[in-house]
This record gives sequence, structure tokens and C-alpha cells, in this order.
Amino acid sequence: MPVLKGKELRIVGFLCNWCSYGGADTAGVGRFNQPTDLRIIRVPCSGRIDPLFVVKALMNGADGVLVSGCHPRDCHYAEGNFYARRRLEIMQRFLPVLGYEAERFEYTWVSASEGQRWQQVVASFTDQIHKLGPAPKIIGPQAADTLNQMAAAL
Amino acid sequence: MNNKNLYLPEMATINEVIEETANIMTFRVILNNPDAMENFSFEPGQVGQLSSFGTGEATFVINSPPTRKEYLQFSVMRAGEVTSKLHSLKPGDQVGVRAPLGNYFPYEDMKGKDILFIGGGIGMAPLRTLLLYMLDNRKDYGKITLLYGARSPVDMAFNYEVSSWLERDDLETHLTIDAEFEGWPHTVGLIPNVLLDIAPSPENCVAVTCGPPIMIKFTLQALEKLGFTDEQIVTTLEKRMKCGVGLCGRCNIGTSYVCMDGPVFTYAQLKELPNEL
Amino acid sequence: MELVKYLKSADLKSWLQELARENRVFAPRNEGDSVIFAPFDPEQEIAIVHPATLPPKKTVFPQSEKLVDFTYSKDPENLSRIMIDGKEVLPEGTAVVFGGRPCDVRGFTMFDRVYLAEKSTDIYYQARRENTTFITLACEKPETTCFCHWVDSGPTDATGSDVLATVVDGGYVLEALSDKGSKLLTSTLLENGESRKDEARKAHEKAAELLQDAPDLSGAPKKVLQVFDTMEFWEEAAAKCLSCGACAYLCPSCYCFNITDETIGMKGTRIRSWDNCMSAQFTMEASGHNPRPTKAHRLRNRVGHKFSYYPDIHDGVISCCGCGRCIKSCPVGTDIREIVLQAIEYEPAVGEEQADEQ
Amino acid sequence: MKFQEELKDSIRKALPDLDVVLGWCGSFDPLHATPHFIRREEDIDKLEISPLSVHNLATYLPGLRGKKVGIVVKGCDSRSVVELLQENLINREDITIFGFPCTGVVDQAKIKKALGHAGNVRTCDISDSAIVIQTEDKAHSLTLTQMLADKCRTCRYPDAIISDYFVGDKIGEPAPLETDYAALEAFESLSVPERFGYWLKELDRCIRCYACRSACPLCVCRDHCAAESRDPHWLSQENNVRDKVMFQVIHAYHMAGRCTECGECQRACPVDIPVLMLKQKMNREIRDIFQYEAGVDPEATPPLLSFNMEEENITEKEW
Repeated sequence: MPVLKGKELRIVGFLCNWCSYGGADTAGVGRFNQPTDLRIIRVPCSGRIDPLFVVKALMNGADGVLVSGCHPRDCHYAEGNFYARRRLEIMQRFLPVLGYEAERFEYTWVSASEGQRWQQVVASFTDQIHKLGPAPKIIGPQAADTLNQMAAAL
Repeated sequence: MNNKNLYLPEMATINEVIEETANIMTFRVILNNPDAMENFSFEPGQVGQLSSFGTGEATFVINSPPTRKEYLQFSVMRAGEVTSKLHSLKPGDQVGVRAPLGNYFPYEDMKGKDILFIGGGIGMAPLRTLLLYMLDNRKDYGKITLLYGARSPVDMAFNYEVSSWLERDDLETHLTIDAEFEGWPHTVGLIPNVLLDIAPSPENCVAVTCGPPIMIKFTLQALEKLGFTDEQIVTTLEKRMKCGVGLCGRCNIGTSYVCMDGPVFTYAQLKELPNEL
Repeated sequence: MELVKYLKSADLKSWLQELARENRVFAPRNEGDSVIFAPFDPEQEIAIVHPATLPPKKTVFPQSEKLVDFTYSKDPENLSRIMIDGKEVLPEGTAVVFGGRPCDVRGFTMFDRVYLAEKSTDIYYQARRENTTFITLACEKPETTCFCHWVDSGPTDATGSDVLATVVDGGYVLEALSDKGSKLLTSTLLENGESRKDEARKAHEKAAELLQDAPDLSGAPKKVLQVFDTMEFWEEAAAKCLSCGACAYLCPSCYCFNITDETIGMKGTRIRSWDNCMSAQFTMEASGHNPRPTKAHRLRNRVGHKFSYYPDIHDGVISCCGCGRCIKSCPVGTDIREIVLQAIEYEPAVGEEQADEQ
Repeated sequence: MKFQEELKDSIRKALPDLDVVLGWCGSFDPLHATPHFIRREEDIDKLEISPLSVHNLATYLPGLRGKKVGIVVKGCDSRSVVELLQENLINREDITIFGFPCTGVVDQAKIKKALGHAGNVRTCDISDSAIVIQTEDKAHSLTLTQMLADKCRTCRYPDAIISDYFVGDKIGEPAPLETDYAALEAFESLSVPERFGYWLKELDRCIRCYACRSACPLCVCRDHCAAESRDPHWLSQENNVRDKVMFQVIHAYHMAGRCTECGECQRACPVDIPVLMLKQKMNREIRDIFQYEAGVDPEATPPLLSFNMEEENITEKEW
């Protein structure tokens, strides 16, 4: 898969230590070509992820956020990803009311052996974010653009 | 009106770090601007705001005496965010210093009098300044007695100096710990009880005390029992502070701002304040 | 050097636009259902018929402001060593605030005694205070929550203001009260106002007539301190208080603040932001000890500071300008007037008095 | 109110065994009520129940834990009590609940808008259908139903869900004046930048007093709120709209599956920011996914504290 053309966007990935981080590693070891917009933060379990991390990342300049954990029933801590699924689903549905497209955030499951699936997830999600374009920025140098855009929209 | 920026710290470099106890560290800092260091003057008992940029500021007494000017010394007990950050610093690291702030011990009025120091734990830090100052001007003062207590020998800060204090014949030093400890050659017992045992005479004497609130409470009672009047007892207070210059509004006890009108108060003054310690 | 001008209502926006060429101009406008002071925008209506929801406090004392910018850098000679450079960030430029009420602007005089004190002048505040000119609008009638006349002020008290504007038929009479104020009144849009001075005077008298009798608060400093240790008094007064910070942040004379560091990467800022004594964190010490552990203790400090401690230090001046926002906007209708009056009238129960004597 | 005297009698009967009873009484002007703490017999007479009894007194309950507390509740307030019981934040045996058939409370913001200005109210008379307000220069007659808070216009629980004393006749299931979430749905039909811009604009005037949090009956962290915490450092103290929006998201998320939409957050806001909508959005999603409603069953398990191996209403993304 070719690296996406144009400006790289900023995507934050929260990956569970036991499955998805291993899956990403497997993809790397297998030399599966992936776009490079994603920055990975390793967490113990998808259950560790406070859905507010997602919003915080978006508000601080991320264009997309991806969470990946163990497949349901495969959680290293037995139940972490079951709780995560409920919380993350709620947050995904909540995002639009804030003015973020729900598609800027996805959660999924990738096991340590699924290098191929990881490649597929990253490529597809990166593509999805590029289609949406950069998220509006509230702080930093582009904040003024947002305010202009906002003034125009209202 | 002066145009000094009240909030801009002088940048300083940590020159030496001394691990006093498991949770107390002493920092010796030197202001980066040599002129500022040269001209820095303060009085014993005054405090400073020590800051680690990115974390914040906290207030500590300058516990090196004004008579020793090669560095400024702060002893820091780990408790919150700022003190934890300070504890991670090493010699060479940068800190900010806003000092001196607040009032100081009335050392001029104490001239010619006997002095009784009663320090508990980290409360020894402010007393150290005055004690060293007095030792440097020894002839101005009468009999000096020190009662210094800590929970256990390992909780005793300034250990390295205490032995030299014990050796001096112009200073009567009593050390005490709360409970028996193997190899401890000094007194065992709570400070107020030991104080009653030593029973120093209140005549022409000023008691200077600092320590945790519970110790202060019972020490004041013991001093009263020994016949000390409220005017003869001096202590220092501590409050959460931000500005250190009487503006931010959190360290007041009624009309008194601990940062400006304190930290040093006589017991007589304390009794005048509303009860909000 | 008394300077009186007259401005036609229709010329108000043009005049503010003129002023906006050289100053940042703030005027009240509608935001949602509230009226707030915002940078003047000729496209938007100026909302001055009634007092604003928020006073113009932030024009001189911003909700947050930078004190020091700092940067980290690696020492080239010793890469493990982080150097820090701190630079002060001082406010620049001049501002004009139009449409504050007498109480709103008088609030700054409460700051002045503290922030411009000889021994500790706050140069951030000083810079803004000296570079901000207040065109204050005299009040025509009091609201139910107004009590400026209880605290030695009134609907046309221009203390702290530079120009007093009075609504008269067809426009405003503008009276300069300071050199700063006179300098603003040079526009060709302004007519000589001498002939309309009487009209303004009459409006002032009418406003004064509408006030109801004010109780005597001269005993407040002593009385409020007297109930300091009567915790039941404060517990009852604070029972319905939610311990939020609305009263303090809406208060033109509340001046407490916090200082915190915020860092992103190798850069950071030490900021000063509004803080309020109703917050538990305000006095919480790192040890876990809190000298004001409950909302009763905190409300005691808030009322005590305004009606006892501050007047004690500052020649009897009560640090409250009677704007009534803390009453009107309190989510549970806590009425500071009621608390002060109760403190003044408080008679300790007989048993308690005996206990005190013992 | 017809049952007010009956209510006073019930309180009079119960008061000897209670430290305090929470109700409402008159406030600084005739248009406002204020929470009333009844400690003594003579306090009972000041009790007034009316459409001005807007405050959700359940907010005080966790702070009074350990005391014997009586509380007068509207239907919506009782849901907060249920939720607090469900979360073990109060003890049922310490609480005595006084219910009454609530016909709705006013939205002060609507009245202010209708009057143009509400700073000089002289009298306020409320009948079953109208509010007549005399200001210094004019009498205004307002239709009560139009002045009702939005939550009352969609109310399904006018009678307290749980109570120890109930005065008056229960209303039962009323016909709502509006459908749920109509305003939310209208908002959701706006474009993405419009929605984003809306919050930046509305929250820009936030003064960070946190009245929204302090008035919330279920914001029980009180003195340990994420808003002021330095570790974790969720929010900076800077006056920027990012942190103001973020706080509202934190509040909404921490209320997920707990919020009963009593609307105190929005009512308390001194600068009238429509913060309730965020909680409504969260609630509607939770209702759609889990068919769950907070504060109706003290024994229920909240959706975020449980899971199903297979989630019926969650469709995961296919890659």
C-alpha cells in the first residue's frame, strides 16, 4: 500500500500492551507497508483508556484517534475490553454533538498475530482521516483559522 | 512606586543537595546573576518562594544564616507536587527564587537574653537560621539552649551539624526522639515532656519554637506551665501561599497575612488573631 | 478644568469606533442570555440598558494572564543539563471600557489599595489600570439586588471612573473626572455639554430618590469578627451554599488569584488566574491540612474579608460595592446582605456567653 | 399550592426525629425561591412550594451524610435521590422523603426573556395557568406552560418515584408538552463546523466558576474534582475555550448513565451557557444502546458498570 500523498496528519493510537501493540510489532517485523501518520501510545489494556483521552487528543490537535485492544473474550485481564467497548462506543456516538465527525475516532480489536489486519486497520483509518481532512484546531497557530471558519459558519 | 516585578523569580542553580532524611532534602542554591547574589540580603526567619518552572512554586524558609553568604539554603520536606519535583533535582539544575519575603525573628530585641530553641522535625529549619546567626554573634546573647526532637534518629535533619552543636560549650543541646531506638545515646520522649524535664528558667528568656501543629500545641502548654509569658514565646506559621506578597488572598488569618505580617509571630500576637490555623 | 460634553445616542458607535483606533475598546453586549463586556464590534448592539451580567473586571484583571514565559534548553556543554530561561510578559496597549456601572468601576478601587500598595506594587495590574480609561454609565434606577448605597456609594458615584456618562434626552452627558477622561473627550462628534449639565444633575437626583433606606453597616467590621468563632452562625449561613465560585468571579471587588505553571514541550508559562475563597483547594495545604475545611469556614472568610478584615486594614472601606451580582446570580440565592445584617444583629445565646466568660 | 399545608403537617410530624428538612422558601425578590433548611418548628411556616421551587435539593444530601435528613422532592429531584441511593452515596434509613404532585417549575431564563429584564419584580402571582408579574412600570401576564423549564415540558415523572410521605393526589403519567430531545435533534442537524463553532462561541464566556458542577447532585467528587487537579493534569487554568469545552465533556462523560437531566448545571450557570445539551446527548445514546434510564430503580446496575459478551446494539466497524 503506498504511503498517502500530501501532508501527513496527526493520528494518535492507543494500543493495548498484550494484543494490538504486538500486532503492530508483527506488522513491522513482517515489513507490511503502512502510512506513517499514526503515533502509538501503549497502554496496559483497552480498559485503561478513559474515553476522555480521545477528546483530549482531538482538542490538543490530533486529527484522528484510534484505539485497539484484544478481541472480545481474549482480554489479558478477562473483561477489560468488554467495558472498554461500551465506553468507547458511547464516546464515538457523543463526538458529533461537539462538532467532531464520529469517524475521527474508531476502536477495534487486533491480536498480536494479526500483522496483516493491523496493516489493514492503519491504512484504512488513515485513509478515512485524510478524507475528513484536518480536524479544527482550538489552540496553536491554526486556531485563528478555526475562529474564522466558525464565524463564517454561524 | 517601585517597579520591581513581584512575580519574576531570580534564576538560580542548585549547588549542593543534601539528603537529610527519607523525606527531607536540603538545597543550597546560588543565584545565576552574580550581582544579585552579592547584594542579596535577608534577615533570619524570612522565607522565599522556590520554584521549579513547569511545576510551580512553594514557600520555604531560608535556613542558612544571613551571616553566611556563599549560598542560600532551603530544606524541603516532600509533601505535594512542587516538593516532589524539587526532590528530583540534582546539582546543576535550575530553580527560581523569589526572596526574601515576610518578616523575621526579632533577633535585635533578643539581645542580652537567654534563648531557648525548641524544634520538632522539619520545624528545625527556621530555627537553624536564627541559631547559626546567634552562634555567629555569640557574645550578644545569654545562655542558648536547644531542644531538638524528631520521630526517630533517621528523621533528624541536620544530623551532620548536630554533633558539632553537641560539642560546643556555649550551647546546651538536648536531642530527643519519640520512641526507644537501639544505639540512641540521647533522651527519649516527646518534646513537651522533655521540655518539662529540662525545665529551663523563663527569666530573661525567649523561647523560639517551630514544628508540627500538634507538637506546637503541647509545647505552648508546657512553656506556659514553666512560667513563660505569651510575649516570651516566638513561633513561625505556615500556610498555603501563591504570591507571597499579600495579594492572592489565601494565607490570611483575619487581617493578618502570614506571607507579609508573618511567618514569625509571638504567641501573644497569635492569641490576638482569629482562630483559623 | 471641568469638561462636560454631550453625545447624541446616534453617534455613540461612531465615537467608540474613533476611540477604537488607538485603544482596545470594551463595551457590553449580549452573548446568549447574558450581557458581557467584549471587544467593541460596531456590527453588534451595545447592551447598556441594564447592568451587565459580568462586571468589566477582566479588562484590568484578566481571567488568566501570563506572568512569566519560560523555555527549557539543553546546555550545549552538558547535554544532560536543562537550562531554563524565564521572561516576564507585561501587558501592553491602552484600553477604554464603556458602559460599566459606578459599582463595577468602583470595584477597582478595592484592588488599588492592595495591588498598588507602596510595598508590593503589582506591575501587571498597574500597567492595565493606568492604561485603561473608564467611561461609566450613571444608573437611573436600582434593581432589587442593588445595595450600593449600603456601602457608602450610590447610583452616580464615579469613584475610580474617568468619565461619567448620564443618559439624558437624545443622548449622553459626559463629564470628565480625570486627565485620562478629559483626553478622551476631544472628538468632533461631541458637543459642548454645559447647557445639559442640569439635565444630568436632575437624572442623578432622581436616581438617588429611588433608593430605599440603607441600614447602618458601620458596626459590621467588629460584629462580623465577633461571630468568627460561632460556627453555628456560619454553618446556617452557608447551609445552602454550593461552594462554587460564581459570587467571587462575578464580584467587581474580589481579587484573589492562583498562580500555576502550564507546560507544552520545551515551553511553558507561569500564569495568574482568578481563584476564589469558596473553593476547597484555595487553602488546602500539601500536608492535607486545610485551615478552611468546610464551606462554612470559607463563606466566613468571604464575608469576613469584605466586611471586616479589609475595612480594618483600609480605613473602614467595605470591600463590596453593592452591585448585587452575587445575590442575583447565585444558583441558590445566597444573600450576602442578609448574612451581614444577621451578623450585626447576632446575640449569642446565654449559655454560650457564659462559656465564653469561663 | 393546595397540598402545602398538608405537607407542612407531615414535616411537623417528622421533624422531631430529623436534624433538618430541606424545602424551599421565598428569596430576595418575589420571582425567586431559595433552598430552605428547616431545623426548628418555626421554620416550617416559611416553607413554600410553587413553580419557583426550581432547586434540586438532592444536591445537598451527600454533604449531609450521617445526619437524619428530610427532603421535599419534585418528581425529577426524586430521581437524583434514587441515583444517589443506587450509588450508595446516601443511606436510605437516614433520609425521609416528602413527595408531592409536581406540575412543573419555571425556567427563570425564559421569564427574564419574556420580561426583557427581571431586575425589578415587585409581585409575582402564580395560578394554575398563568404567572402575573408586576415590575416597577408594568404588569406582565405570562402563560405558565410556556415558562416551564424544558424538563417539565417533557416530564414523565411528576410524582416522586420514592417517598415516605406523599401529599396530594398523584398525577400519574402525564402527556408531555413536547417530545424528548427535540432541541437536541435540531442541533444535531446543523453542519459539523456549525456545531463545533457553537460550543466555542457559547463556552467562550464561561468564567470557570464551576457552578454547573457544584449544583449537580451527582457531581460527588466535590473537593477532588478533575477540574482543579494537577495530577492528573486534565485542564490548565488558562482562560481558553479548549479547557472550558473539555471540562464540559468531562462533566458529561462522568455523568454517563448517571445523569437524570435535572438541569441544575444549566440553571446554575451565571452566564446562561446551555450545558445540559451535552448531557442529554449522552443520555439519549445510552438510552438507544442500553435501553437504560438513570434514577428510576435503586437496584439497577448502571450500563457502564456491566457488559454483555455480545452487545445487541453495538455494531463494530468492519475493516
